[in-house]
Amino acid sequence: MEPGGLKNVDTVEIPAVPVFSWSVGNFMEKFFDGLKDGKLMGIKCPKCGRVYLPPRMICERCFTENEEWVELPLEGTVESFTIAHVKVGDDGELEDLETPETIGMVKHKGADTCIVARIEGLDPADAGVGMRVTVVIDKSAENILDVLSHYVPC
Amino acid sequence: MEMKSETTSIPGNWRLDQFRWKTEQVKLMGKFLAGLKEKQVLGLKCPGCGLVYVPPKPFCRCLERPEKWVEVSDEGVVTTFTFSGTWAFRGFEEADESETRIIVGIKLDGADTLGLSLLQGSDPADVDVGMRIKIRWPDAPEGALKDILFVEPA
Amino acid sequence: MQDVAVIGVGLSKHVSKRRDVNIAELVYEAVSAAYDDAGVSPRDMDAVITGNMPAFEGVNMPELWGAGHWGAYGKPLLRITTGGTTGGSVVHGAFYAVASGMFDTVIAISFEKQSDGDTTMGLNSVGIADFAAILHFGTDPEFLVSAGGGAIGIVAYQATSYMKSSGCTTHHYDKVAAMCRSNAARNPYAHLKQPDITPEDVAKTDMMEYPLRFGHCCPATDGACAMIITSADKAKKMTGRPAYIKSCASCSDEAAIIGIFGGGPAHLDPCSQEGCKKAAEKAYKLAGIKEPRKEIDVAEPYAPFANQLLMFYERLFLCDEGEAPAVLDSGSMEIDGELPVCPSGGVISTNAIGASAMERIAECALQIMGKAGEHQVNKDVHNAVAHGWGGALNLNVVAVLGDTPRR
Amino acid sequence: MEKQVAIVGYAQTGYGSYVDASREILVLEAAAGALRSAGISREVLDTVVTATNDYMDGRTISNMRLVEPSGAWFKDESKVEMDGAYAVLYAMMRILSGDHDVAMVIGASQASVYPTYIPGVMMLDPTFDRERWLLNEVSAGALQARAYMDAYGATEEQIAGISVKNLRNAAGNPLAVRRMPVLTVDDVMDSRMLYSPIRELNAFPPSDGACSVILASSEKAEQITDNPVWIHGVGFSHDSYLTERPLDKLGSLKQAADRAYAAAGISDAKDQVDVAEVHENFSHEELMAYEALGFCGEGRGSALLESGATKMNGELPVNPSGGALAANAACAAGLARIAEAALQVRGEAGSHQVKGVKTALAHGQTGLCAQENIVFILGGE
Repeated sequence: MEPGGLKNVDTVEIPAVPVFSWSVGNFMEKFFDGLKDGKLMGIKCPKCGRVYLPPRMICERCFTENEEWVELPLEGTVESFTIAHVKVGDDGELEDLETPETIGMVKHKGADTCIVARIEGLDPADAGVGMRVTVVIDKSAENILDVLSHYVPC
Repeated sequence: MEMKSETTSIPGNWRLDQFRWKTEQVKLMGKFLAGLKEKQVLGLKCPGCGLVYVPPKPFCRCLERPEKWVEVSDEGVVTTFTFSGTWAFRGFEEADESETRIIVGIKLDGADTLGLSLLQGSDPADVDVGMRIKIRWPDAPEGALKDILFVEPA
Repeated sequence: MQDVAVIGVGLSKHVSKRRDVNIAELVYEAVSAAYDDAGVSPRDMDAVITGNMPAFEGVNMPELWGAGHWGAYGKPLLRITTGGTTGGSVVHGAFYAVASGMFDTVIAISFEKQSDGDTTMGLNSVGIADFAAILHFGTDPEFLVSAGGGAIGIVAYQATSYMKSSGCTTHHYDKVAAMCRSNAARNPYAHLKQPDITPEDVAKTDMMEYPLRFGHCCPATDGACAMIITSADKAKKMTGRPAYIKSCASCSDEAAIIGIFGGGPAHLDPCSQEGCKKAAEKAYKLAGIKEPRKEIDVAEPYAPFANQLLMFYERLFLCDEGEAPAVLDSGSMEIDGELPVCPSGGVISTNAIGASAMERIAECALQIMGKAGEHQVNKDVHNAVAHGWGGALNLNVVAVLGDTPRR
Repeated sequence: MEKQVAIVGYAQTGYGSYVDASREILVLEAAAGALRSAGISREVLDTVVTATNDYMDGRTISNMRLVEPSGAWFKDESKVEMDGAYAVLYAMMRILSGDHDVAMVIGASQASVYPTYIPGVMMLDPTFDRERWLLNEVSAGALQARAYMDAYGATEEQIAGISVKNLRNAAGNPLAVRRMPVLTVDDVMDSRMLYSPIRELNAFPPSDGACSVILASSEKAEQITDNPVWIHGVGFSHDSYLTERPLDKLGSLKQAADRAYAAAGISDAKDQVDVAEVHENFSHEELMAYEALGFCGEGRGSALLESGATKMNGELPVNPSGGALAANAACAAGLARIAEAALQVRGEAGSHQVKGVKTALAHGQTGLCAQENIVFILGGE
């Protein structure tokens, strides 16, 4: 079947950009407060002991309200990684990066969930699953999301 | 744990400005607008159910594609209405009469669709559903939708 | 099919801004309340049906990161979103999930956290591309703005045309608003509670777009609603007085943002709402309701604007066309009247958009179960009708609930 | 499930990286095409379920202006905001309830309209991951691929083998975007690197397109066609957010498959399924799907591929259409697997027909790293 019997559709564009402001809630608030003190705060399910980092209000496995805060070590293990040769540009397409960067999925000892962040200070070719890395916290970062800045190899 | 009533907000947006919506309407509208320039209102008739769409619409609720151009009258009836000031409306009763604009929904004779226009030459208190109106053509139509912006009592 | 019943209802607090929780956490409040109300846990759920109106929060399919908070881990999950009717459509989904026999017990979840987003912009995104196209074709931009931006611009036409066809006055709209807001004062989950408001107070509020005043319009709310829905067989074992969902029906009419797009004849009279009538006819027929005005004990029409309560009361066949203003004047719609309308306070008092149509059904269920508390109507409720409305004036969902199963 | 709901018609528009039609016309053509294929008129439909996404359509309530083009005018209509395969599930529930007999299902999107990778970014946790701009559909897929490779020793060349198989198969599918009859592993390995190990030819081609399927109750199905395709079983499941689950396996796909197999009475999928259409957004996902679907043991996906069993002429061909790597219109991609599986059962797949198909499996997914999965088992008489 040939779509579009009428040829030559025209395109419409508009300048609108709706904005949002997502409140993070008290559990993520405590996580960010911890980061600003140089600490990684996770939360533990009182029932199954699963530790969420970043923290979640509810343990999805037990449907229990998490309550016990635990400070996790700054070192973690790379569970998976990718070398990014592109990024999503403003137009939503993949645009080439000048210098490839390493993005890792890191699990901290004692945590059951992962954090995704850049791994810096290594040749991307040297990145590997199982590698030990340390989180770099930038307390002076203006954007709260940049306080957990990146990881470096231990 | 201590609960704050206001937690961090993360700002974000939706890049609607990066959308490129497609429409067949432009091509159809070209013919419609050319008609307006000649003080003709053209409609597009559905071969399936016979509905006449003004302005033209590339698809019909009966799943056929309207394709036959027909001329409809420049007279018709008011089907609904509201009043508006330019930007801040103070209410029908309180509004400055000279600033009150009467926005009417109209159905032209021979068309099956609703259009919106501004009614002139009528007292706001006299507007009613079913009232006969006709398009007040500009002396020199430009071939734009605003050529049929104004209607007056027929 | 298997018969379907509601055994639990949960609502979060409904206020204009919940900045202490994120979206997932807000929804958890309603979800956990529903589980508690039914005395069940996620373990008892066979599936999760959820939805919201995503453009408001700026999150695409929020359940992908949030549903762990709702007990959805490892469950079959279905997301249904249909705009203003979303909450109703989600319950319809839950109804079919159970009625089909594919599942026994499911949770239906709907929500909106409007303070996380830009409501007007979200609503405008309905037609923003089309507005741009219209401007391109040489419409007067000022005309376009004054002719109808956002929901209220469209509903104003509905309001005037209803006034013409029914002979009602703006005073009736004032009365509707006052009735709903004072009902809302009895409902702990309502947003705008005004126990002592009078129609005269409403008439003094600012005009938004003729004939609608500020007091005729709904607020923007953060809130969530959840319902536990199960088979009639299970419901009988789990609760003394379940509310049965006897039927669900929707009907979609042509889309038209009044005239701009050359939509078809459906909206020549924007208050005709043929879709609502067709959906109601079908829902009553399936439910075995022959004379709705006699058999329905409570109605929850979806009316974010005061005029719509009267219009939909008629379109739901609760009186003849054009008679709703007289019914309102008779006092029959009051919470202690003959056929109470919106005892919850309605959408005009509380509008967490994605949840609103579900909250109409939830209120009917609470009234049937006798669990509505201070806003419980003063009579036995055997049958109730709930309604949802949205889209470009074109989508309607109806559900009929009762104290007995369909057959 | 014994012959309760059948597929009685289907249609797909051609897929393309830019289709010269609006979304409304695409949907109208899919709807009209499915009605023609079933030989019925719009009046016969009771209900219409569409699958579209507001963030891909660039408007809220993305179904509201599809009422007319989808054939839903004055029908009982609803919208599933997931892959269209879930819309089939919902339509099926509506029929099984007894309140509806004939349902139209349509899934559609146009990647050439929306900023391609933004809707995926908008699926992320807005309190943390979203505005860090590291994760998106492809980078998340890359983390999944690496985790799988590390766990089971699969190589990039083996993963490229999926692209080669599927895109060569697609040469026989006139609707596909990527039709590459002579593609080699080296060609895949030479394609543009996006996020290692994912290269351009390991990743889905964002496409425009629409797919439609008409379902009917058993009674109506037998009136409409001599050749109904019965839905013997369906299963679906939702997994955790991507940073909270093991990425090296498709847990919710396994759950979905187990549920579908139980309903259809399948005990040995490899033996009982004749052809499978798998919704693989990335080539490694097909290997993972082999395992989750029970076509082979855990970690044996590459070995199964290399055995040739999943080729066109193998014992269990997978993605004879070319799969989602060959054409991928979001919200239609999983639904297209169902339409393709139905084509195979009916023997109407033309140059990509597999011989002797009695039982077919179709899979759809939604969310990053295949977070939500649905499996259908289809069969003929």
